[in-house]
Amino acid sequence: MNYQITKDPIKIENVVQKVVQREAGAITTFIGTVRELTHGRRTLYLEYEAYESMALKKLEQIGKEIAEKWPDTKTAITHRIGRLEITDIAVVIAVSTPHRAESYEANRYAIERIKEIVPIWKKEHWEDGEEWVGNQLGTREYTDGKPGEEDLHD
Amino acid sequence: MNYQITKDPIKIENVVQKVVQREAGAITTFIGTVRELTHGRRTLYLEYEAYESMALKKLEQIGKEIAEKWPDTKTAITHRIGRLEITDIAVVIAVSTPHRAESYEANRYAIERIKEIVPIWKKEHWEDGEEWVGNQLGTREYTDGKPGEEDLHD
Amino acid sequence: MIKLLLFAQFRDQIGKQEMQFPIEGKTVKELKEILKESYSFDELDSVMVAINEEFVTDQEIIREGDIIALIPPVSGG
Amino acid sequence: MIKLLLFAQFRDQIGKQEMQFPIEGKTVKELKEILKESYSFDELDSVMVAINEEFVTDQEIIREGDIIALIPPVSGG
Repeated sequence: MNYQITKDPIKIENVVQKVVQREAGAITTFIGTVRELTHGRRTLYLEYEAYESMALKKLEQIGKEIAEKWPDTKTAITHRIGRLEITDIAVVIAVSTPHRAESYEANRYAIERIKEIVPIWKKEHWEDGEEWVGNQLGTREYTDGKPGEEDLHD
Repeated sequence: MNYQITKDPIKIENVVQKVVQREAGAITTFIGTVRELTHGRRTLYLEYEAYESMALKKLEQIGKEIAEKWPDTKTAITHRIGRLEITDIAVVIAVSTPHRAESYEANRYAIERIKEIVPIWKKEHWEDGEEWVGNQLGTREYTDGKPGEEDLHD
Repeated sequence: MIKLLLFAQFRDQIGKQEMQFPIEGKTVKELKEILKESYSFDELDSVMVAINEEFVTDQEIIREGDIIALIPPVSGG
Repeated sequence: MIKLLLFAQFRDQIGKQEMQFPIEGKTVKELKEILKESYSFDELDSVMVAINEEFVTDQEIIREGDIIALIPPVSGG
């Protein structure tokens, strides 16, 4: 149960608890919260939707990729769906590693991959409209239909 | 109260709560836990001690350094002292920024600086002895008596 | 028959979560063309397709019983 | 008189948290020499000194009322 999609508020401690190891001294978390202003436009609230069964598979895949790249790493990810208000937590990623440098790198890798391959979408609601947010990494096509690791970037 | 030295267990949510911003979508945390094995030697428990008033000043200084380097950043740090058991949380660093790349960088900066300039010490207790742990960044002298930012490294 | 799952803007546009199609034997590329013509789905170029919860290429051949999903650019996190 | 605060291995070695010294007017370097001779403090080369909660150099002159702290290599985090 290290990977979860939930409609309920996320408790950071619960996600962190899943990666605590006696052998690991460093845990990093990434906490994605709902921001009020994006490119100067005021968001009222967000709605997240997921293709749940596939999203879980993809989160697990990310965990496996991390374990291969950074041995002795443990990863846990919980993503919330449904309606979220400003400052609500949308996602918590926890990564534990024996050494801290790797923990930051592996955690960063996880959030970038989520934004690439996990079928979760958000709809922004503003005062004057609403819209499903497209690929925030910039518009581009996957020439073979699949996002690859080489697509990873800032 | 964004910077704290405490004898009590640290609640991650409390530290994160201090940096939540309506304008910031990314929060990273670093959670330092007590590791059982260090260089193959089994730790039974640790004792942390601080020069509290100065440690608080230095934590605040780190927060200011971060705010200068990465604008619109909020930082909170809580360090526990006293006796800690394996897997107990020794430190929680929370950093919020508008964009995630900076959040990882700023957070990493905080933990490196803590290991440089904050007067907190740990004593490792093993089955066959105990010892105050020296500079884990490697033995070196500060030629002018002060650790500078240029001393930052992995 | 195959089942086509719709999410986000596609679900909003069609007004339902899933559709049924008799398109066994066709490729994903052919499915996309059908969708463009019959349902005026735009932006299909930036859309990924998953069959049975795995991303596939346009060349993939659709089989009886497959569960297909249109995956518009994701925006989780 | 100035107050000298001891932490970690120095507190363990001397068995107390603080000491008093009549060393106004001397430099931090001179204080370190006194400590080496009179209390057989080793490893003072890798030790930083803080006066009134700020790190100072060996050249700093100690003033009446200063609170001095020996800061052995830190190991927080």
